[in-house]
Amino acid sequence: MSIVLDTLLLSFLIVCAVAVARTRDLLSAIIIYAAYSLIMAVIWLQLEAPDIAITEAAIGAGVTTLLLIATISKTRREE
Amino acid sequence: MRLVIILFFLALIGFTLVATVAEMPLYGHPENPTNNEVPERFIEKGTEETGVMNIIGGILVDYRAFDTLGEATVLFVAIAAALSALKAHSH
Amino acid sequence: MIEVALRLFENKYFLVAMILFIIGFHTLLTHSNLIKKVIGMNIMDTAIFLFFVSIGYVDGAVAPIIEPGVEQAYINPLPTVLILTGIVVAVSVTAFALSLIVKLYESYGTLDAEEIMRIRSNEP
Amino acid sequence: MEDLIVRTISRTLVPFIQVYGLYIILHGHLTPGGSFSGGAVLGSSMILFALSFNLERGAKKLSHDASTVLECGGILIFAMLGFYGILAGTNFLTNLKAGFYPGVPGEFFSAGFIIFITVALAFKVASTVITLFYNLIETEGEAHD
Amino acid sequence: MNGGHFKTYIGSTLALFVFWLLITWTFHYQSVIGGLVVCILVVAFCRDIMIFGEERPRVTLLNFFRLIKYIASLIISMIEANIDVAKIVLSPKMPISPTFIEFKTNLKYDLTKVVFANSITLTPGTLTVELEDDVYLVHGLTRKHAEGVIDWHMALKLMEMEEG
Repeated sequence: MSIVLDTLLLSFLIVCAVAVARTRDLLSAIIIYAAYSLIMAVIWLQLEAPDIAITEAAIGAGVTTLLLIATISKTRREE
Repeated sequence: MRLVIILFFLALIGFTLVATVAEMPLYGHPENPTNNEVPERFIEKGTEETGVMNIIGGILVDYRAFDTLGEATVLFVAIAAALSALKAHSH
Repeated sequence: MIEVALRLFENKYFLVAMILFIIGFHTLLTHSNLIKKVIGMNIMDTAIFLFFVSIGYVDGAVAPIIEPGVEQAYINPLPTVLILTGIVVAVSVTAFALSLIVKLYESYGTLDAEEIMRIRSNEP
Repeated sequence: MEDLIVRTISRTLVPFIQVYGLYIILHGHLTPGGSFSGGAVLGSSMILFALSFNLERGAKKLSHDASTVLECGGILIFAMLGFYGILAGTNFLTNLKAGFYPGVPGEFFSAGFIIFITVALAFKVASTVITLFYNLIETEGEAHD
Repeated sequence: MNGGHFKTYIGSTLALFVFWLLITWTFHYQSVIGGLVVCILVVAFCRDIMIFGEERPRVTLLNFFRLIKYIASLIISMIEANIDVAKIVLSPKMPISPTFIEFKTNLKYDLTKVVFANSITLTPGTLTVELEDDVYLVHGLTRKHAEGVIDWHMALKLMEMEEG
């Protein structure tokens, strides 16, 4: 059961990483990157590292996304 | 042309990394070389030496507190650099 | 060949970390958009974090939060501590890069790295 | 953004998020969490407050001067607690041997200076997050020219 | 700082303290003291954004039971709407007719207005797009869904709670 869940989560990670690279719209790319960070937080829980899971959910998915969105609100949205 | 060179070197790096993974010790095996006497000592003596239950907090703030102080300095320098870049005059 | 494939599947966390590193590196090198470059750098960061933490994992062990009177195996706490500081350093580097991007956009009016290079080469 | 739904919901939620962030910080020596994650949660709650009202209201709540004080004070408390170790005759940043109150392991007030350092560092991280966000999103043309 | 606001501060501190007890899950005296200090500090910091008496119904025991009844009937109507929407989505013709509708309610307080808007969003098929003063702008998956919102019986329950 755990093997199935791990494989599924890891393949989601790769799909999200490729999708970030392929998306033309910067806002969509940032939202996909936030989803990537959330999947990463679940993987930290699978690896028995709850400290990093909390930190990643707060910093990776929250603060980094906010900073990126603040940047594209100051600049432009199209690539 | 530039793209071809980039892809070639990326493929080279990727092949090297994947070949390294094939030679790595097994994932999650208790006899791995990383699980030596260092983490054992932290887990056995951590509670009595620092008084914490969460060993990670104990290592972060007690055993390696100097490391954390340096890391706080990195945050300080980062915010100073970002502010000086954003508030600089345009000319 | 099958042995190698089985070994790779057994070490799937390491393999995925390497693949993510390559994807991030590719994004960083081939995209000329600066924000895409920053996201690629972040993906490379998380790939290295994943590699480090999965080295410290032990089968059947739990997170190192001591319960008195319970005998059980704990995972290796050292990689977790190193990565915890690494995440915060990564976000500060990202913030600095983004502030530089905002200033670059103010003075050149574009986010494209190659276009900025062209404008700079035309300047006296 | 002046929306009634978002504003009311965030008015209800912000105190709970702050209590949760302080729980993560103060239980850093007992349960998962600690200074970095708790500080990020606290900073995010202030960002939510500023986004759902407006930026001026958030800046009035936690002014730039106050966040500068938090920023420098956090790292200063950290270093001062380290120098107390030298004063007590041991090394820099020594915990229990320097005479901090050890307590009973597993209780709330225990583990010497860990709880003080965690609180100081968490407020530093929170103010870092808030300051970075404000300076990236602030409107142009008021700071210079 | 008048008497009504003081009651709000006490009530908010109690609610936050119950939340603290739920997440720490211990009654050790040190933890309880620390929790009280934390809750008082947070209420002192957020004192100007609390939901005061003029924006919400009065907190009484009767209203508490009415709230439980409201949540129960909300869950029942959510299940009904789920089955309804699943039928629409799974049927091969997809008989949808997306509709925007505007209507007014007689709700007085801000908090009950927001609770009603969120109940509309939580039931599948309807979605509150905007809430401006008294006017709700609701998007429905079909025309029947959108028109069913106007005289929804949940608003009556909320008005009962407002009267105390």
